[in-house]
Amino acid sequence: MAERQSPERQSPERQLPEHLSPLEPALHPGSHGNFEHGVDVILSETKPGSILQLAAWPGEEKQLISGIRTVTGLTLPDGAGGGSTNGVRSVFGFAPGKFTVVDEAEGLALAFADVVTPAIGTLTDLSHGRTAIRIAGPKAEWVLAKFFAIDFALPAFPLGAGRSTNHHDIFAQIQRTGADQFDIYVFRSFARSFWKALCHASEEVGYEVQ
Amino acid sequence: MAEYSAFSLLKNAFNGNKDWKPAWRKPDPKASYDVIIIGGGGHGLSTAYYLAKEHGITNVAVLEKGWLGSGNVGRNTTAVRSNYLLPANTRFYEHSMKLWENLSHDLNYNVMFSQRGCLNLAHTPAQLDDYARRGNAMRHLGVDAELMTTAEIARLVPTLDVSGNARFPIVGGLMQRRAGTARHDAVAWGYARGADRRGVDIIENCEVTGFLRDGDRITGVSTTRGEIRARKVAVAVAGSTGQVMQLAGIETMPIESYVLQAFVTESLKPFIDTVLTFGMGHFYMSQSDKGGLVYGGDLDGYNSYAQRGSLPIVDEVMSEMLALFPGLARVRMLRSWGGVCDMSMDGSPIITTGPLPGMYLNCGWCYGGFKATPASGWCFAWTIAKDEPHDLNAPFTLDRFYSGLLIDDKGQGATPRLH
Amino acid sequence: MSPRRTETGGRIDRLRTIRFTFDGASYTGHAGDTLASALLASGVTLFGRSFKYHRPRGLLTAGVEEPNALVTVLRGEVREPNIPATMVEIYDGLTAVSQNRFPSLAWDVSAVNQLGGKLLSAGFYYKTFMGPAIGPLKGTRFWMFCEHFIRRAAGLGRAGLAPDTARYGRMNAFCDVLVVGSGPAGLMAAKAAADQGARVILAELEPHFGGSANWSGETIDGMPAADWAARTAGQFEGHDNVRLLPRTTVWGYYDGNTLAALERVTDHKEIPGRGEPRHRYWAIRAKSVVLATGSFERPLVFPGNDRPGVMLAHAAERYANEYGVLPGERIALFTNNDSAYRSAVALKKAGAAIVAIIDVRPELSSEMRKLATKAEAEIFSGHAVVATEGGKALSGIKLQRFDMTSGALSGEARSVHADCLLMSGGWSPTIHLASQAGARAVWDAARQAFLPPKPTQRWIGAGAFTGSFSTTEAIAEGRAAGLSAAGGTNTQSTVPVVEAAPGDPDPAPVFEIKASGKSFVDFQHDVTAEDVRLAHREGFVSVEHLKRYTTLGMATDQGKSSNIPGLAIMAEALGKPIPEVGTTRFRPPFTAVSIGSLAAERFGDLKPERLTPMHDWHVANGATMYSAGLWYRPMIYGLAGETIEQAYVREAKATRESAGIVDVSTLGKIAVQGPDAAEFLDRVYTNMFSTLPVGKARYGLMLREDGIAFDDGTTWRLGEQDFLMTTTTANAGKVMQHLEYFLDVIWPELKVHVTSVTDQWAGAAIGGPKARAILATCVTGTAVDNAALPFMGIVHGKVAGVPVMICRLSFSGEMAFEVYCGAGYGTHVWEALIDAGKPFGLVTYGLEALGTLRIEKGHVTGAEIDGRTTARDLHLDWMLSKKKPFIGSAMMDREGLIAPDRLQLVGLISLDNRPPSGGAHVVEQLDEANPHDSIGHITACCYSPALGKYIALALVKGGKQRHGTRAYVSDPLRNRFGPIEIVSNHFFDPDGSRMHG
Amino acid sequence: MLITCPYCGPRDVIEFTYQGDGNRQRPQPASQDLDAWNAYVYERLNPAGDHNEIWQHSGGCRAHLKVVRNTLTHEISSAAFARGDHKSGARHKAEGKS
Repeated sequence: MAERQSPERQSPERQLPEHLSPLEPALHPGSHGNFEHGVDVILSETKPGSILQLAAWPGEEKQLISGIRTVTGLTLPDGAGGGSTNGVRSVFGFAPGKFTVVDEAEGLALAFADVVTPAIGTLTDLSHGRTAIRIAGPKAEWVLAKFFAIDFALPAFPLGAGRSTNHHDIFAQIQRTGADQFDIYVFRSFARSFWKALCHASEEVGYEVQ
Repeated sequence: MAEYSAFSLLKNAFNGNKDWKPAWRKPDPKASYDVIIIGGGGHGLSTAYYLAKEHGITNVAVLEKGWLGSGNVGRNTTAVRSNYLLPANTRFYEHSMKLWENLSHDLNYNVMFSQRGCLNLAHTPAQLDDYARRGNAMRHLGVDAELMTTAEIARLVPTLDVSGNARFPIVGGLMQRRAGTARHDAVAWGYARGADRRGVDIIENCEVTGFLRDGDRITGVSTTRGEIRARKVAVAVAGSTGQVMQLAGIETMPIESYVLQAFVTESLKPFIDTVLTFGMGHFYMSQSDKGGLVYGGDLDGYNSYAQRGSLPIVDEVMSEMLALFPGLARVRMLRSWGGVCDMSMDGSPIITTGPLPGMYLNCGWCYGGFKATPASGWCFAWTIAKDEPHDLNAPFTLDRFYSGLLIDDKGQGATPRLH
Repeated sequence: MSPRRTETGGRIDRLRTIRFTFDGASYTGHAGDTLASALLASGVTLFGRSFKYHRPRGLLTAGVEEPNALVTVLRGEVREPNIPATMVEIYDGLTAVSQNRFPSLAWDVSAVNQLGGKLLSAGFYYKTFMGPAIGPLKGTRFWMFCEHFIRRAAGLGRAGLAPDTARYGRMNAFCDVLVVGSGPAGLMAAKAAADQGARVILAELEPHFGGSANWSGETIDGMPAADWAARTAGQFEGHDNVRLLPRTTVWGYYDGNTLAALERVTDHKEIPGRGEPRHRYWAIRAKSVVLATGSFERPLVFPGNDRPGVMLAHAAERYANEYGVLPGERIALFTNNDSAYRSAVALKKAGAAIVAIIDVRPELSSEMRKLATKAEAEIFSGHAVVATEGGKALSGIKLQRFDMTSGALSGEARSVHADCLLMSGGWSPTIHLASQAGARAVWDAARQAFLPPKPTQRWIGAGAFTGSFSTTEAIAEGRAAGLSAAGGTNTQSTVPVVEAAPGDPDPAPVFEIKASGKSFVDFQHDVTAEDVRLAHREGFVSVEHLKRYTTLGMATDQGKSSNIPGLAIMAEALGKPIPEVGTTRFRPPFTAVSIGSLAAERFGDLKPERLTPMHDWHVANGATMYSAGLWYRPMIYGLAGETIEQAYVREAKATRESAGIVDVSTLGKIAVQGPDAAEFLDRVYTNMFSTLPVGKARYGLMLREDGIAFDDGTTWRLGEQDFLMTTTTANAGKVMQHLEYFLDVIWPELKVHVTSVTDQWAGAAIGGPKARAILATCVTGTAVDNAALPFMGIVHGKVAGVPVMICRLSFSGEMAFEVYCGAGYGTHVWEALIDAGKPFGLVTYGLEALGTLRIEKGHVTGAEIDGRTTARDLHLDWMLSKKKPFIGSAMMDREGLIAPDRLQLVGLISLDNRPPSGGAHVVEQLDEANPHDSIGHITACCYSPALGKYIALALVKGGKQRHGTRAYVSDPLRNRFGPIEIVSNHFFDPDGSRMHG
Repeated sequence: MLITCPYCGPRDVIEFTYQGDGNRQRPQPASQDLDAWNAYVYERLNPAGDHNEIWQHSGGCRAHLKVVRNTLTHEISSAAFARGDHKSGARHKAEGKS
């Protein structure tokens, strides 16, 4: 699991209060479930400062991808659902011409303001609207497979790649950020319910909340 | 043919049951009839029965492409009710209910109609108000309906989770006591036997392959068993409506066919006495006399003629079932099946003359056709016999979709999968 | 030593003794035993009672197809009914009870039903119980009276009332090759596919891999077949690309090669692990499937074939070879095929005396004669069993000479003393999954069986499933199927060599011996050969009619053993070949599936809870939460001792007098962005949005294509190409899909992106005469006066350091503002607003007060926009632009949508000062005893603090013409009747002076 | 049932919303031809066999797809983006049989 770095706060909103996590009352650090036999997954909330959706008009995808590289330094591999991460920033495609860009720091929207021009596409700030949950460990695929009908095996879901999927009413974007690590972006209003379900599903393998 | 009774049963038992005769004949089709009814399901058979009984028209053939009752009359979850919101539907289904109440005697066949009640559970005060609107609408048309409190519901269905802890707690319900269940196959067999006893020819394994025409006018049908002429040709083929109408050159209809799945558990000792529906989903359930819990949920949400369902609906239905009855987790689903529903554009049926001269059309039953069986046949027979609809089916026209005189009980518009 | 336990043999662990109870009596068995094998070893012969006649029944089989020995397994108060004893693995403390008997299994009073056997023939209930046609018992009464007793007598086990505390899990799996069944064919298929590097799942419904290899007594590659199977399965352990699923029944074959399987994870454990699910439901998406599901042995139909002690031949072989249990000491066999001879040899070897082999065939091969000699059994070829003797256990059988061609019996009946009779009526391939996948089975006259159809999905068959009953064939077919399923063409691996007893796979076409006495076809449902013939006499001749009329094949075993004999008897009666009678299509599930497993993780957690950013604040501050769709919203913030009405009246009153604040975060919010955004909004809304200036909001109405009202809300223009649309809470998802559909499918040329931003924003609506003053004290960075923030204006500022967006709009009719901020700051801003409001008497209000304020104003919500009403019905026709077409404009003026007698929105005032209720109807003439002629119904009602009256909104026929007239509320359901006045829906401040300020 | 989304690959039907008959032709927005509107809103081919239909991958990329699916067998013979200009995002070709 990537060490939480303290990024340079380039945001002009430093004086702002901290975002209140929707998970707070349901987040209980420590080991739970069947952990006597070892902890097989680690659950955490990553609390990125910025979560953006960038969407290109048809034909402008390449422009947008190059803009993303300029701002974040991340290169998007070819193809649908491609993505990459450097531990601080992450980006992945989740729909035709559409990308999710995540930064530990706040204020990424400002950085994109001049890059995503109306001619290229649109930018939508979802920093408050999505909650980022990380699941890591040897049983991460096993636990996620309980919820989502997608293939989590590495060849089918390569490192850096993103997927849009759902678990009944809960829509999720998932990025593989490690060989056995996934970041899940869910709608904030559903986050606590999903978190509880994720903990419940992890009991079988033993889990730790960080 | 022998009357069925306890006495005939006893007499035959002493004869080793050697003297029972076929419940209906297996005649070959004649060259012509007064009326041909396409479709040997519940509605086709009841139409034949009431043509003979109410209108004295007995020179009638019912044509069934497979085995009699192989469509939805043999695939439904057997609920009978008249708890509709809109007057056109309520009146029609209440007429059906009254026919049901005397059907076993009428047919001399025990269709096992059992008025064990139908309870719609409400989970929020707003939903209870919504049900009150429907219940009051029924009461203003002389149909029985009552609201039940949670405590009353707990006494009636002690197996139900009425604790306030449920995700969707039960706050009350709408009850129609006269609603209930019937033995679905018996309805088809009883109508078949009743029609047969009045001279109607029931012809199985006879598929219609085309229509005979004189100009615009329909004058008969060609079938896998030859051409058959008739003054009047009535179509009552539910899920196959589009296919049969295309044989008559009518390419499109305000109908889409969808699969509805149904399920039954292994036999259990009595668990629930009433028919029950869940208000926060599509789940409904009753228990058969044999002991199986019979239940279902939402349509499979896409056009299909496959009589085969999909897995997500299975999961959804079972999840809703356990939300109401957490004690059933260890009970097992024994069998599932699918029926093809003729979903209309406003969720209400079509019983009409036309659309071509010499033709009569009965369709659009959505997933509610079983309970309509008596009234559907009764009204359709009237329409065929008199060449005009009865007051009860006058609103169920084909052109209401154009005029905007819709009968949209669910308020979902022209999205059939949502009705 | 148990009376029937052999000295050696079987896979049970004789060193481990397990203690359990059955019907309250204590028993022991060994690890590896099933409940059936352990009880059989203890000398138990009586396992259950049949459905209709309550006849005593023993074990018929050793596997999933068991129709007789159904038990209920108890875990404390939690009951699991109708489980075949053959599928229950014993564990210490297992508690099982028999079913469908009273007072006990041995003495069941309902066995008296047998006396009425002829009366209770197939379909008898259709012919009686109608009752009198006149008098007090007419109609449905008499039937319902009888039915009450019928229902109590019917049913098998009892369902539990105690909630199941176990958990259930679901797993989505993907693989290249799913192998169903792990007999020699399945094992070879899995091995061949795995060797190609394919991702393989191997599912086996028994606890051990190997299938028939576990009991066949054959030799594979020079070792006992069971050892070969264990070694082969063992080789898969540790292979990353192979997942082994024992105790896993693949029960459904759905579209797109999606298969459903049930893994029984902890049923065999005394105490499950922490968090471990009892059952795991696997949804497997397989690129290809190898069906190696084997076959079922069929019983023969003859009088007394249901007596405890009569069993399928291979089942006895399994009990002996797999569990070390002899089902009898003096065993006779009755067969129409060669496979029973192998069983005879196996049982002889295990220590039983084989007293007779009765074979319907007149001529036997020399190989079979040799096997019989080996079993030291006397052969009665050209004979048949015509009766069985004994009470609750078999004591002997009677045979007679039998002519296979005519079915005639001749000669003296001869008695043979035996305590166990094994029957073999041939084998039926287990084609259920292939049939579920969508095709019709094919009759094979030689095998006398339905063989799998041509695949309609991507599966390959192997082994007995295909009618290849020998292990040598199974191994070859399995290997080829695995290779092909994995897309391989050749493999280095060698083909194992099998040493097995010889045998002709084709049985004689004999299914029934006609002699006097009840001959059972469907054991559980008590359907006899005579019942089938009765169905024939009454014209129920198609296979579906046969099934439905007699209930043949409808029991918990779903006809696994009875289908073919039943068909054969009908075919004979009809004088037609079997395939012309037809076969029923198999439906899921293959075996019954626990409902808990299908609900899986949603058991106890049906739907997620959707929470606003301020949810915890509401709960902490005394709100009563209301479940609205998936959301939870405050209904009231009640004070101690307040009723709901007192609370909402207080909240609404305070709002009108000073100010109130309500959480509106649940409103749907959609970002509509792009150069064509304004044009797009002009098309989806009935009114104009392209004329809306930046920094202003407008109320909009949407119709469906058919002209019916769909949704309403305000849309804010935040930039030239940037709009924030709000929708009702209930319709947020539907509106989003509606917009996406038009952009993607109808108008792809429009450059517009729509994104759900509902969760991005926390929203608080603050309204009332003092609302502006409150904002003035806490908002920085912008003025909020009339000039800076006119009605429908939007400004940006800060509250408590947090950027906010404020729009001056009103649902309450007061001077009101919606304050939006990032959801993560929602509680922070909410608390700051409340602090700022304290000196002004600001109250928090919930949905009830929100509803009260909107009813007073006559605003519509989902109760009025109910999918049947038009803009005109709701007096929103002023919003229908005539300058442009919009969705629904072409169809909204159809005859039926403009009829004068349509339900229209009105206001009602209660004239008896009592509350009406939502859902009450409105009538012109009050008739409490016999309510009739409803002219409409109430959609919402409240006590109006502003008017000091109970008021309501209603949809009433021709409503607008009725303003000022008197009518009655008629609510028979709640026994509430009384006078009302029909008025305009705009009760309060109709010219909007308060909100315009 | 699996539908091969051109962007997301083969996905379970649970992720999709059926948006009905894809043969329907919406009249021009300003059209006053009520018969054409009625046909668009209410009339369906409802074939027993191959059916052109629209599905939204609502539980995935949210794109709308034109799907040809057999209503008798549920076999899907093609699935493509409803809008023609998404080609650049396409990764998965419908595999013919799903």
